Amino acid sequence: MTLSRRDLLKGTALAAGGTFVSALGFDLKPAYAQSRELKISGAREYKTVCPYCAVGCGTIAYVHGSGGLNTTRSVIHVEGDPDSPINGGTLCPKGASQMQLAMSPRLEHTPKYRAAGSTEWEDVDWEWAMSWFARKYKDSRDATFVERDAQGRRVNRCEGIGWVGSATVTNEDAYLITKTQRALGIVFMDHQARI
Amino acid sequence: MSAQLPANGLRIRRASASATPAPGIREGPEYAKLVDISRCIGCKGCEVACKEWNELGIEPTANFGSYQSHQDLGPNTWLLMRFTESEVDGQLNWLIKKDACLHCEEPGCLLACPAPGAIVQYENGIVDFNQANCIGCQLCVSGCPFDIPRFSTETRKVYKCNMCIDRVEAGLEPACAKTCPTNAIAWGTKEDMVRLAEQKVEGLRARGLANAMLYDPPGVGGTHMMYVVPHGDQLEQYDLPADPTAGAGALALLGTVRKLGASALGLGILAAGLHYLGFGPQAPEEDGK
Amino acid sequence: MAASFGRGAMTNHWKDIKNADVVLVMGANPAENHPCGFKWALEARDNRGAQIVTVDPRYTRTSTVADRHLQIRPGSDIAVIGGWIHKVLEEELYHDDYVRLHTNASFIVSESYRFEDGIFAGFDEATSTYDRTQWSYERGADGFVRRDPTLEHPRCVFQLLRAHYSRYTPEVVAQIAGCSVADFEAMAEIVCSTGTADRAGTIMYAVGWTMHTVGSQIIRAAAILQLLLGNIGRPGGGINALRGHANVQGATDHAIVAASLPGYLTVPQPAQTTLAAHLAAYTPRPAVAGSVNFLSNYPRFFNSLMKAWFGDAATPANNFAYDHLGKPAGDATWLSMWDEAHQGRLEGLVALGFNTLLAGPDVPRLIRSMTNLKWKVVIDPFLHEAAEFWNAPGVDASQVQTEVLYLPAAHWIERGGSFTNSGRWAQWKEAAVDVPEGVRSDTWILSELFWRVKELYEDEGGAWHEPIRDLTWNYVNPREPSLEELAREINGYDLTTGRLLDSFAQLRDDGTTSSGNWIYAGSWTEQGNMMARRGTEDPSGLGFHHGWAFAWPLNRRVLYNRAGADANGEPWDASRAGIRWNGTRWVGDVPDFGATTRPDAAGAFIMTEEGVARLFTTGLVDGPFSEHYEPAESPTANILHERVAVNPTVRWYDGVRESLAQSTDEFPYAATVYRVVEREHFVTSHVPLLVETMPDFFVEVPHGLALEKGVVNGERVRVWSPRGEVEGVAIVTKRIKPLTVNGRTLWTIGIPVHWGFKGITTGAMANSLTPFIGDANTRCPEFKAFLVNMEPVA
Amino acid sequence: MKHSGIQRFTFVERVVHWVVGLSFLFLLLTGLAFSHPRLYWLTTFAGGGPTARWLHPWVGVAFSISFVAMFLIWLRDMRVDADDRAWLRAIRHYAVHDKAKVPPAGKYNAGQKMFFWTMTLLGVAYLVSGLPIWMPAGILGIGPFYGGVVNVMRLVHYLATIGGGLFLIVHVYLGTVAYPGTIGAMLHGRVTRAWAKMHHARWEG
Repeated sequence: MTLSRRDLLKGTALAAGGTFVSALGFDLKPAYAQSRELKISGAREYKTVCPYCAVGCGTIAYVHGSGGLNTTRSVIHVEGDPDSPINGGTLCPKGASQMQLAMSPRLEHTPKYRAAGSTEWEDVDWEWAMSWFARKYKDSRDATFVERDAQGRRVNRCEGIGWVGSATVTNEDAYLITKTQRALGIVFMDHQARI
Repeated sequence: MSAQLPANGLRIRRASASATPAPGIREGPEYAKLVDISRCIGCKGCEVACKEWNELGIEPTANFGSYQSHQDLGPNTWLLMRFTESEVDGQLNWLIKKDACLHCEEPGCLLACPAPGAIVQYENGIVDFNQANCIGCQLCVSGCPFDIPRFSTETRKVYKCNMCIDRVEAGLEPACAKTCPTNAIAWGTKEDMVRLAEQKVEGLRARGLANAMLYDPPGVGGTHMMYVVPHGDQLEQYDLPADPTAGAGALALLGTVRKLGASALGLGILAAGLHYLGFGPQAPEEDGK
Repeated sequence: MAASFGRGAMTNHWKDIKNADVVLVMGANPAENHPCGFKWALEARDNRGAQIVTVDPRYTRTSTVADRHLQIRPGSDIAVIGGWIHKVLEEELYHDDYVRLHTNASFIVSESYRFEDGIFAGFDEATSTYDRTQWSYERGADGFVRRDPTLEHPRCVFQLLRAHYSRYTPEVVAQIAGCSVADFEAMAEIVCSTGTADRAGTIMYAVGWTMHTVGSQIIRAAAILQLLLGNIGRPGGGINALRGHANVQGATDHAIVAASLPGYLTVPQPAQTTLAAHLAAYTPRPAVAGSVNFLSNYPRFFNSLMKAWFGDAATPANNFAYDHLGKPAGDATWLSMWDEAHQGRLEGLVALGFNTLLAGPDVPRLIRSMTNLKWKVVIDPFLHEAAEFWNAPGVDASQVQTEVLYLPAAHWIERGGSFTNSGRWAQWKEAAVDVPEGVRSDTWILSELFWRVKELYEDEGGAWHEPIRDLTWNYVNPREPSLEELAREINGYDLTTGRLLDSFAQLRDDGTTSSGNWIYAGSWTEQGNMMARRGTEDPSGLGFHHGWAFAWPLNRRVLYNRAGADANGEPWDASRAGIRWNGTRWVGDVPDFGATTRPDAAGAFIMTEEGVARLFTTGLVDGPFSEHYEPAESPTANILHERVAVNPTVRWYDGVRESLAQSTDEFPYAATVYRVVEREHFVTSHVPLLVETMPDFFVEVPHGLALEKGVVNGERVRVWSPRGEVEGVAIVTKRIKPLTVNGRTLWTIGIPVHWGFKGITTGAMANSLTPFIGDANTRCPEFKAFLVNMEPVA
Repeated sequence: MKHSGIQRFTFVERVVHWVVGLSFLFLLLTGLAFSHPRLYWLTTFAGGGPTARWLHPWVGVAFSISFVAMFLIWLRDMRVDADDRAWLRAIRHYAVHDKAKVPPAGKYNAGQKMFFWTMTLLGVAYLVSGLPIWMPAGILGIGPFYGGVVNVMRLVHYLATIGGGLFLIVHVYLGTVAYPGTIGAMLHGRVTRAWAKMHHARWEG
């Protein structure tokens, strides 16, 4: 069949009318449009502690990625752990911006070396870096080690190397620092308790 | 569809530029945020939490002789801690106010908005901007008695605090309320918050702050972010209008006349038609015919 | 605090502050630096009607929510606290029962003790040290200290205390501190109001106290005050040291410090040539009958540490490998270390998680010292100023011969392990994400360094390296021990059964037990990781939360809690019972006392040989009582004793005297440095949101001074000291008032420390201004009181 | 092809008039769209809400410029004289086509002149009230206008719009169906002599 011009007009008018009606006023029908997803709804939760001051606020890191072999997890949000009797879920501005610290693009990923008199860094690999480190450490230790002091007392100390830090590492690493450095005879040691 | 609705499942009480009423079939509690200024230390935890949760971009700042971060709210700064030093009778006070949308019961922004569905108010009292519908006219800014919404010249849309509607919908409190280290921001039903506020005001008065008050201005039908103000006699210093109103003055008049204006034009056309019918055209007699 | 109570840590904990009636914030700005902990002070205010008061050179963000603020001059803290002690004694506001029962008020001091013209007995001009035996107690024939329970003996501690502080009248204090007598007294009314059984007051302090040449003595003064008011050992009481970094407490507990070994054991001294000599020096004998004298267990703790470190190589026969430990020649803390570098004696420095440049003091001097190093290794997640000191403004890199290695380390979010907060709660955390490609954990770097050095010694031999050979290393992956393995090693084992210990009570001195840190014994038992507990119950409502994490020692939440109860074991205030004697045992918090020891069987302070807390102590090098000395750089004379203006026992490093302001004409303004809440030292300069909220270096200038000098709010000012200068935006404020110090007007200028030449925004280094001098006891630098000049930048 | 009749409007006049007229129409319709939700559908013809909001002030600029041009071109002809006052007194006769009682008009009758002057005033009102609404953040160091200024200006703008709209209806009605032959003057510029004689007897075109 063929449509008469008149039919066509009618159809157009109907269609236009529909548009017209819905455009006329604001139609509240789709008030139950699909929900805006809570951005952390699918994230994994890890209970951690704020890295800044010593209040020790409990925090929850919301992590994107299942941790499967092919994924790299990333923190998408951090907020206070409401269970913590210390902070009850609250966080100060530093705590509230932890996500940016955790995922900072300003974090470094390569060891760097700056030679004497140089004006710039050069990237080095870990193998080179650690063997350089150990070499310097041993040479200075050997050069400055005092087994007996002027009065002949056994003191077994390394006078030429200082170790500082850190009040930002875990207890376990702090312990490992003390354990290894004391064993190596280091006596100049300090962290941010004083500073 | 001309009006793209905010994508969430909350019941809408009213929408900007809406000619039809809300369906009104679901009922839920009305929520409110209570900011107890007497407990606020101005740490900006809320300011940062707001930006972090809502993923708002950085609006670069420069210290302008204040602890305050930005000089003003911005399209990416929905919450700003404002710092003012006041000295009354030798008594120094460092007034710190969390400046953000108060979520008026009678939202001036919504009343001023010409774009259908660009501003909605949910049944829980939260006033939300839906940028998909926003036409960028900024009339909401002028309609707001608290000068809150901010226009982005980049997106040509207006933005403000949405009370973390995504969190609220999921049963969580807004990010600022969650994070506040000193519990200066409380969150709950409006009823509970008013009750809590009354207790707090009483406590402050007992502590010698005779002018302590609850700021829940009736001129805008009350707000869904209320303040407990320890120095109620210094509202001006806090930049809190003493008696804000929504849609008053020119806006109210406009609201009335705009119902007549279009009709007047219709009547004009009608009158022209009637005139034609009554008097017909007046054509010159053609020469030489 | 160790000198007063026996342990140097926050006596109570964060949530406990809600139990206070008066919260004195002094030498701290917790609203700014510990906001989430400060909430508990506000809880006390709003739920108990507690008063919060601040005493500070500035009206701070803490002051905004306080009931009263008293502005004092930087460095006048002891005068102010001394004034309160004076008031408490003169007006008999002290908690009489408490003072008699729980302090050494009744102890009689030997005749040699004296205090004249600012100097205590036993001072040796040549070495600037005291012979502290001159301050000892008078002992009876039984060897125990003589006591006068009536507190009337002229040489009993109580009377000496009264005499000592009799000079601290309100008028004198006001002159020193620069405040008005009325303001001082109004504050004193509040602070001294808790000397009753039904009231408890707490003090929150931080580096605002420690960072002075008299830092330890400020805390001592506070301890004296709190003991007089009976506020130690009680919920809602105490002296709470608010630590600055996430794990300052833990790093101190685990002794990344010069003078101690894990658990506050002491680093052996050269004179202690044998283990026996060492143990004898630190194993106290009871001063009175019935003193628990818990540190008599020192040998058990020390020997168990040596077993943890050297295992089978530590035996009774070889003095538990005592020779394996280095004995330092003298002070080896921060300032002394940099002094060594300054003198060219230090060859290398390793800085792990520590911005050693911005930390100060006297950054220009630090840079000179750093360039003297042969090498420096910086281990940190971010490449910061200390790694690039050769790139600092004004430094010609080509002239710096120091080789520098930077190693990118994993940071907290990528690692498990535990942090110990200020309240001594060790909380285990989970690793949220993996250590990224190219980055190594601190654990890996530490063990790799150790292994490589060890291998070099195996290959080449060299200086004495038996300890390296003997160090225990029983880890599944020797190149990267797990944090869990380390945590268990810290807790300690019964070496006979191989079982984890439950408590340090199980430690032995015969080599049958090991513990890497005795105060953490009980943190990881056979029942599992106690630090990872997340129980939320709080049956008492006082906020102990014994099921949450692990608090050292032995999960005790309030230290010295025996002192929170009277002679019969009844709590001073039944509504805030820390522990209570039920006739057979103590109930409530984990008792800081024998669980079944009768209340009258021993003194409450088990960590002191006196069994009581010390109003008078020989524990500090600079005096048994706190005395007001001026800061090294002071705007005024010491009106108490003009001849001895500054703490006579401070160590003057080379060239420091010359680096101080010589006159107040040249440097007329008092200055102090501090942090702001939006920043945490230096790492936050890499966090965009925090830089946005506090973008630029600034200088707080008092309103009146700004008018005088033509400084405009928001415009730039230059501030300089003899050491260096800074330039930044002026915040002109009415929050700092002029002071009247000894009749002269004094202005105070405030300077935040967070900026450097790296980061999203850069700014002046505040510590370019600060003096290179420290506390006589701790060598904590005097960041908090120095002199500057200032002018607007044209 | 040569048109018959007499030239009433030059090419330039016609172009300017239509720029003014069409921009005004656009402004009226989009303005109405923003004035009431039931008229929001009108934005559809302007490319939707955001586009309409964006275009409206720019079209307003075009309107203002062309209006100024029109104003300058016609200013001389629009002087009101004694004859015009007489004409105005007889306006009710004009309204009912009682031509005999209406004094003869020149090139423009007094009604047209009134329309011109009213539109001039409204044009100023549109511009003055429109600018703050357009750029509430301020312009050339003046402002910001947020709040009361914008709201009052919005009211002014709206009332001016309704006024202008009503005049437009009269103008279009008279120019088209009421007086056949008029529209030609604005299309090709010419009118018939008869038309001129009838409507503008004193016009010496």
